[in-house]
Amino acid sequence: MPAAQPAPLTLGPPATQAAPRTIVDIRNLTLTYQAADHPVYALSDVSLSISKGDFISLIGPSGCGKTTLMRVVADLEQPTSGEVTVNGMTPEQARLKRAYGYVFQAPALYPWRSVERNVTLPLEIMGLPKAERQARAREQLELVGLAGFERKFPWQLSGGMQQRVSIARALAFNPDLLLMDEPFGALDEITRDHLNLQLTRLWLSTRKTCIFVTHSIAEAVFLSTRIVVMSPRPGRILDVIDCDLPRERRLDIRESPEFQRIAHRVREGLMEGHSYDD
Amino acid sequence: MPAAQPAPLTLGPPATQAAPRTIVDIRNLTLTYQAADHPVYALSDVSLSISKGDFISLIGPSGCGKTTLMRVVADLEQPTSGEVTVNGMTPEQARLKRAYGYVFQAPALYPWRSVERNVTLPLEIMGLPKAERQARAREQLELVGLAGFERKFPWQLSGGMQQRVSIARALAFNPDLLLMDEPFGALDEITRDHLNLQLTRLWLSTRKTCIFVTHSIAEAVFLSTRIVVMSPRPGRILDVIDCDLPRERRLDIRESPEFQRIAHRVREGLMEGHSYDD
Amino acid sequence: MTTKGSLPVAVMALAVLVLWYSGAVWLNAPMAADALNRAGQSWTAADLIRATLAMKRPILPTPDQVALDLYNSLTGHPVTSIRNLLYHTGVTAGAALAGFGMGVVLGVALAAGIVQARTLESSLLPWVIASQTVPILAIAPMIVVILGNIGFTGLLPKAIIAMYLCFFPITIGMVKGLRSADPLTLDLMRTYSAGTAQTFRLLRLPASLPYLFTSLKIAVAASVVGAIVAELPTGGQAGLGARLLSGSYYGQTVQIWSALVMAALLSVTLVGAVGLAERALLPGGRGGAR
Amino acid sequence: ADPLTLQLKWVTQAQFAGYYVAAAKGFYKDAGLDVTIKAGGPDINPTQVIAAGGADVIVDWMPSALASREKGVPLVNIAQMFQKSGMMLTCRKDANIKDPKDFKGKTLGVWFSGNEYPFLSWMSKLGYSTSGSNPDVKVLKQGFNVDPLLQKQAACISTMTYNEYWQLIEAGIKADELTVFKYQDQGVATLEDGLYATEKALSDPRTVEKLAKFVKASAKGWEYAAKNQEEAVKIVLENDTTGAQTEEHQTTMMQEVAKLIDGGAKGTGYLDTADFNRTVDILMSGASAPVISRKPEGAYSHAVFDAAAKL
Amino acid sequence: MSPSTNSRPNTARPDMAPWPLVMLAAPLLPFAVRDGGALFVAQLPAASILFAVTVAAILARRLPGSALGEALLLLAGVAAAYAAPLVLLNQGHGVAQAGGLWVYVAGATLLLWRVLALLAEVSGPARLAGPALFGLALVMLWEILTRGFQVPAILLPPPSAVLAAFAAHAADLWDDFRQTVLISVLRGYLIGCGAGFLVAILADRVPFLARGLLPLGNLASAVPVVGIAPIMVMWFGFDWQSKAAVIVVMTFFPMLINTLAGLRSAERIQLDLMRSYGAGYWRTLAMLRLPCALPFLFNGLKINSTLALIGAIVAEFFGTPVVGMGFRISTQVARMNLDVVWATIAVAALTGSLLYGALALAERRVTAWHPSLRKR
Ligand SMILES: Nc1ncnc2c1ncn2[C@@H]1O[C@H](COP(=O)(O)OP(=O)(O)OP(=O)(O)O)[C@@H](O)[C@H]1O
Ligand SMILES: Nc1ncnc2c1ncn2[C@@H]1O[C@H](COP(=O)(O)OP(=O)(O)OP(=O)(O)O)[C@@H](O)[C@H]1O
Ligand SMILES: Cc1ncc(C[n+]2csc(CCO)c2C)c(N)n1
Ligand SMILES: [Mg+2]
Ligand SMILES: [Mg+2]
Repeated sequence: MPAAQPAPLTLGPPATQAAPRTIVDIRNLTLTYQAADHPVYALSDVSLSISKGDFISLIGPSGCGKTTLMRVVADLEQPTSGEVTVNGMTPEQARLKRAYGYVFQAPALYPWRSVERNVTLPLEIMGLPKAERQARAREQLELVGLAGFERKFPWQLSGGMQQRVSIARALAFNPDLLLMDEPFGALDEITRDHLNLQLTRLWLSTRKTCIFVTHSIAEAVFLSTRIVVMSPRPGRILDVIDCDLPRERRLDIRESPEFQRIAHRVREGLMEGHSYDD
Repeated sequence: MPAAQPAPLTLGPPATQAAPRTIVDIRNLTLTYQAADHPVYALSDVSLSISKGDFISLIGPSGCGKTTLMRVVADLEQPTSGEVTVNGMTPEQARLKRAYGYVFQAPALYPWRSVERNVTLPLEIMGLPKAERQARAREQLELVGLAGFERKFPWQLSGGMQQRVSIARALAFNPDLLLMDEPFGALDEITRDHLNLQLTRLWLSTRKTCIFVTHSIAEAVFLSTRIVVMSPRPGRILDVIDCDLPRERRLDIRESPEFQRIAHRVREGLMEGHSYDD
Repeated sequence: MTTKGSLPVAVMALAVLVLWYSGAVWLNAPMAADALNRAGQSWTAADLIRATLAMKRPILPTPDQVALDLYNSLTGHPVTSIRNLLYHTGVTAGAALAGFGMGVVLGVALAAGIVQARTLESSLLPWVIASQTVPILAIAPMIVVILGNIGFTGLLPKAIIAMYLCFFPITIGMVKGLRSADPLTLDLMRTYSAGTAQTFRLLRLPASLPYLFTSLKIAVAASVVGAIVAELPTGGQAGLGARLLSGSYYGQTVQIWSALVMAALLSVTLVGAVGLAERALLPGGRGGAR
Repeated sequence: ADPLTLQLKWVTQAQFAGYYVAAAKGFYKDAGLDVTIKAGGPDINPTQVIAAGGADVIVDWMPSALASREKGVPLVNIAQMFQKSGMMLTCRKDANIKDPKDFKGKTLGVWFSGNEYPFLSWMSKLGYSTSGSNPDVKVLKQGFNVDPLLQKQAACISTMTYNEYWQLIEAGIKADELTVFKYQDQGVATLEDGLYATEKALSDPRTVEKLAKFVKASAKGWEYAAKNQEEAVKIVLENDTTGAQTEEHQTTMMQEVAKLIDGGAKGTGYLDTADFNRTVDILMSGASAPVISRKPEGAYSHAVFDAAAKL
Repeated sequence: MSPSTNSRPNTARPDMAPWPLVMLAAPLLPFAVRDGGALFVAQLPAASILFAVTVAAILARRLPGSALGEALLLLAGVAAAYAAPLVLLNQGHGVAQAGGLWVYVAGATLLLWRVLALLAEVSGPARLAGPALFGLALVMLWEILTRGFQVPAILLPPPSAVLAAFAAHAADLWDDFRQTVLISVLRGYLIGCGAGFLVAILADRVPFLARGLLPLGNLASAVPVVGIAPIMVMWFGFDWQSKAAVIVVMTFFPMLINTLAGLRSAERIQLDLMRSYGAGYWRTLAMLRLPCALPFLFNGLKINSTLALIGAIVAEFFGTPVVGMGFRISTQVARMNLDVVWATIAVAALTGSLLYGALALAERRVTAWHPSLRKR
C-alpha cells in the first residue's frame, strides 16, 4: 500500500495531532419516512460530533437507521428535523466540494462499464488525465485483490468481488470523508482481515475521517477510535464507546484483554436493544 | 417457531437416523466461464457427496466458486465436465420436482411486490390457496423479525431487512433441499445468532438437507455437520471437516474446546489458500 | 410531465398564440395582398393585417377562426348530428379504440411468442418489422375494398388498419421489456420450477410494464392515425378522416384545422388515459437497491 | 326486390345526383330494385371493387375503364350518363397563358390516378415532352384541391367545370383573371362518368334485365334532378355523411352537371359510338406510352340500353 | 423450448410434432381438375413423384446426424410440395378445387415450421437462413394461392409478376428510391430524432419548459400525419422539404417519449453515487443517465425508422413532382399496375428492414450489457 495519495481537494488546512477539529456535527437529528400505510420512524433525536481524523463505527440491529444516518451526512436524504454540518458547511456544500467517498451497502456498479472503468468513474468526474486514472485504478484493484479482472463486467464477478470493486472505487477517489456501509460484509475472514489492515494503514497515513458501518463487533473495535451503538428503530444512540487502543494496530491486538473489554461493552450495548428470548 | 410444517412435496421416504442416503452426489465437477477476453476457471475437479439430513457449509475465499457450485446443484449453471445427481436424478429433474429452496447472495426481491407478496410468490407458483399462503408468509416474516412490514415495498427496507425477506421466502416454500448463499451476511450479530438458532431448530425438526455458504467460521462450525473448505480460484476442495458436536446445539457451545478445535482447523484450511503477507 | 401549476402552460400557450398569429399574417399576406390589389383600391399595412386574419380560405387560419368553427360545430348541432364534430370524433375514437384493443392483444401475443419461442424470434420478427415498412396508405384502400366485399364495412376495416399501425410499437417494446427482468430473478423462478406461463405472469410481465406503457402511449396515438387513414379512402363516410379529406378537397382550411385540433385532442386524451393507467398500475418511484 | 350495389367514383356530391335522386324518389324501388349506393373516395378504385365482387355496377371514366380492360378486368360500358367532358385546364392570366403555345416552360398541375391520360394525349398532340430531365412542361401531381393555383405553385391546374373551377371562384379569384381550356374544345375530350358492369354479368339475360331496370331508373333520376335542381341538391346533402358539403357549392355543381347529361342521341345515358371511337383514338395516340395498346373489342354494349328502352 | 435463461448444448433433437402428417390424407382427395373431371395423385406422374419425395423426406428425417442435416432433408420435402401446384398449373390443370393438393401444401407448411425450429437451434451462419426461408415460403405460398385460385392481378398480382415488374421498371424504382429515401427520409429522420432527443433533454433540464412545452408538444405531435401532410405540402412546397417536415413531426414524439423514459430509468442508488461525487447535471447525464437510456433510445430510433419511411410515402400521396415512391404507388394503383405497386412496396419494405437491421446491430454492439442481450 503506497503512502498518502495526492489529495486534490481538501476541506481545510492539514490537521495537527494537537487540536482535533469537528468535521461532522449532528444535532437532534430526526428522520421519518412517510409511506402509504404508516410512517417509519428511522432516526430519533440523534446527536453526534465527529472530529477530524476520527474513525467512527456505527453498530446496531438491522433496520435501525445506520444507513439512513450516513445518507443524511452525505446529503442523500433530508432530515425531518435537526441539523447537520460538515466542516462548517451544509452537507450539500460539502458534497459539491467532493468531500465524500461513499461505499454503498450494495455494490452499485454500472453494468455498461468494465471493472476498471467503474473504478475510474469518479476520477473521470474529477477530470483526471487518463493515464493517472488507469494507474490509480490498477493500484486500488491490486489492493483489493482483483488484479487481472480489469476488463471484466460486473455481472461476471462474484458477490464479494463486486463489493471489492466498489471499495476500490471509493478509495481511488481519495476523499476527505470516507463513508463505508458494511464494506466487508460479503468477504471471507482472511480477505477481510487483510483489508482491515490495509484500511488502518491508509487511515493512519492520510488521517482521513471515516464513518463505517459494520455488524462485526471485532472489526469495529479493531478499526475505530469511537464506536457508536444504536438502538433498534427508531434509531437512537445508546452508547458511544471510546476505543483507546494504540493507534498503530496489528491483528493480534484482538487477543488483548483491553480489546476484549471494549468488545464486551459493545455487545452489552447491542443486547440491550434486542428482545429475543432464545 | 412452530414444528415441522406440512411438506407438500418430498423427494422420498422420510429418512431414518440409521441409514444415511446420498442426496447430492458431485463427481469431478469442472466449470469454466467463457468470456470475451479470457476464460475464468471457476471450479476444478470438485467431488462431494451429501447425505440426507446433512448440513454442509461451504467456506472459502471470495470469488472461489462457492456460488457457482450451488448454482450447478440447483441446475442454474451447466458444468463443463463432471456429473451431478440429486437424489438419483439430474439436477433438472430435481428442479422440476421443486426440490430446491434457494436464498441468493443478493435479495432478488421483486420491486413491484410488497414484502408479503414477495414471500408468497413461490407458494402462488405451487398453487396454494390464498389463506394458507398468507398464513405461511406471516409466520415466516415473524420468524425473521419483520412482522408489521408486510405491506412495505422492498425499496422501503434496509439491506438486512431485504435479506431477511429473501430468507423468509425460501423457508415459506418448505423445500427438501435448502441452498443458502451467505444468508446472514448483512445482519448484526444478535439477529444473526437468533436466526442461527432458529435455523438449527428448523433443521433438527424437519431433517432438511442444507447447503450453506458463509464467511463466518464460527457460524459454519455452529450450524454444520460437515464443513467444506475451498481453495481460491479455480475452486477445489481443500478439506472436508466433520463437525461432530452434539446435534442439539446452544449458543454457548461456541466456548467449548471442541468447537474451538474445529474452528481452528477451518481457519488453517482457509489460510492455506491465501497469500497475503500481512 | 407533471402539470403542477398552470403558469408554465399559460406562458407557453401565450407564446404559441403569438407565434401562430404572426405566422398567419406572414403566410396569408401574399394572397391577401393579391385580393386587395384586385379590389383596386389603395390599402395600408393595417388593412393587410386585418385581411390576413379574416380570410375565407387562409393558408393558415387564425386560432380564433378555428375556435369559432369548433364552437359553432360543437354547440350549433346536437351531438348525434353529422354536422357536429364531436360525432365524427366519436366515430374515429371508436375505430381507434377497437383497433388499439386488437393491437394490444396482437402486439403482446407476438412479443410473448417471440420471447418464448426461438423459432418465432428468428423467423417472424424480421417480417413483423418488414410489415411496418409497407406504406399503410397504399394498402389501406385494398384492405377496405377486400373487407368490404366479404361484408365487413364500417368499424372493422378501420379498426384493422388502426391495429396494423399500433401493434408494432407494442411488440418491439414488449420484446425488450419481457427480456429486461434481472437474470437473478429469472434464476429464482427456475429454482421454483415455475412453468413458462407462471414465469411470464409473475416475473416477465411485471418487469416489462415500464416498457409496455411507453409503447402503449405511442401505440394509442398511432391507432388514432390508423383510424383516420382508414377513413380517407372511403372519403364519403363519417369520422375525422372524412372531415379532413373533404376539408382538404374543398379547400376549407378552417375545417381542416378544426378536424386536426379534434384529432390532436383525441390523441392527447387517449395518451393521457394510458398515463393515468400507468400511474395506477405502477407503484410510485421504484428505488432499486440502496 | 332485386339487390344491386352501385360503386361511385368519388365522394357524395351533386356529380352523382341522379342516382341519389332515383333512390330517394323511389324510382329504383318502383323498378323492383333494392339499390345500395357506395360512396367512393380518392383512393377507392371502382374497378377493384367490382373485380373483387363488391359491386354490380360502377361509375367510372372511360380511360381508366379501358385501361382496366387491358389489365384483365372485362368491364363493359352499359350506359354513358355524361355526354360531354367536364375536364379543363385552368390557368392564371397573370402567368401569361393565353394559348396552349404558352404552356412551354410552365408548371402544370395534373390529376394522376388514371385521370392524366387525356392530358398526356393532349401534350403529345401539342408536341410537348412531360418527362425526362428537361421537359417542355413541368408536371406536378395535383392533390385534391386547387391550392397550387391559389399559391402560384403552378401556372395551370386541372379543374372540372362543375367543381374545382367554382372553388377558385369561391376563393375570391375573378373569372376574368383565369384562362380556361376545355378538353372538349381542344378536341381531346374523353368520356367521363359512365356505368360499367362485367362481361360475366352481361352473359346472363336475367342480369341484363336487372341492369336495364337500373339504367332506366337512373336515367329517370337524372332527368328529374336536372329539372328539380333545388330538390336534388337537398337530397345530395341529406346523403352526405361527412356533414361537410355546402349548399352553395352543390347548387353550382348541380347546374353544371345538368349541362353534361344533356344530348344523348337516343335519350339520357346513350353511348354514342362516335364519342367512344374518339376516346379510343385519343388514348391510343399517346406518344411514348399509350394508355391502351390494342383497339378494345366489346368494351361497350347497347344491349342494356336497348332492353331498358323496351321496358 | 425450455424457459431457461441459460443456453445449453442441445444434442438430442426433440421429436417432431405429428401435424405435418395430415398430408397423408392427400391421396384420398382430388389433386387436380381437368375438363371438369377430378384427377387423383396416382393419375398425375409429376405430382406423384413430388409427393413421394416429401413423404420419403419425412420418413428418413432421423438419418442425418445433425439438426442441420435433418433441416435440409425436410426442406427438400417442403420444396417438392410447393413445386407441385406450380407444375400442375403449367401442365394446364385446374387446382382451385383440388382438396388433396391443398392438404398436401398445408401439411408441407407445417413441416416448414419444423425446419425453422431446427434451424433456430443451429449455431453459426445457418441460423440466418431461418428468416430468409420464412420469407421465401410466404412468397411461395402467395404465388401458389394467387395462381391456384386465379386471383385477379388487379387485386393481388403473383410475386412472379412483381419480380418481372421489378426488372422492367428498375430505372423508375431507383429514381423513386433516391428521391424518397436518400433525400427526404434521411434528412427528416435525422432532424426529427435529433429534435426529439434534444427537446427531451431540455425538458428534463428545465422543468418550467417541460411543464409548459410538453403538453403543447404532445398536442402538436398527436396530430395525425395524414392531416399534417397536406398542410406541409401547402407550406413547404412539393419537393422534399415538405416530406422531411412530415417526418420530423412524426418521429419527434416517439423519440421524445423514449428519451424521457430512458432518462428516468437510472436506479436510485446509481444516482446517489453520482450525487456523492458531487457530479453536476451534465456529468450525471453523460456518464449515467444516457448510458441507462440507451435501450430506450434505440427503441425510439427503431420505431422511427419505419415511421419515417411511411411518413415520406404518405406525404407524397398529397402532391409531388412526378417521382417518389409515394407518387409511384398512388398513380400506379389507379392505373391498376399492381405489379409495379408491389414492387415499390417491396423496395420500401426492404429499405425499412435494412435500416432497422442496422440499428439492431448497432444496439447489440452498444448495449451488450443490457440483460435483454446479455445472456441467452
Ligand atoms: N425509502 C424508504 N422509505 C421508507 N422507509 C425506509 C426507506 N429507507 C429506509 N426505510 C426504513 O428506515 C429504517 C432504517 O433503515 P436503514 O436502511 O437506515 O437501516 P440500517 O440500520 O442500515 O439496517 P441494515 O443493517 O439492515 O442495513 C428501516 O426500518 C427501513 O424500513
Ligand atoms: N457469469 C459469469 N461469467 C463469467 N465469470 C463468472 C460468472 N459468474 C462468476 N464468474 C467467475 O467465477 C468465479 C467464481 O464465482 P462465484 O460467484 O462462484 O464465487 P463465490 O465463491 O461465490 O464468491 P463470493 O464469496 O465473493 O460470493 C469468479 O472469479 C467470477 O469472476
Ligand atoms: C386524387 C384525385 N384527384 C382528382 C381526381 C379527379 N376526379 C375524378 S372524379 C372527380 C370529382 C369531380 O370533381 C375528380 C376531381 C381523382 N380521381 N383523384
Ligand atoms: Mg443499511
Ligand atoms: Mg458468492
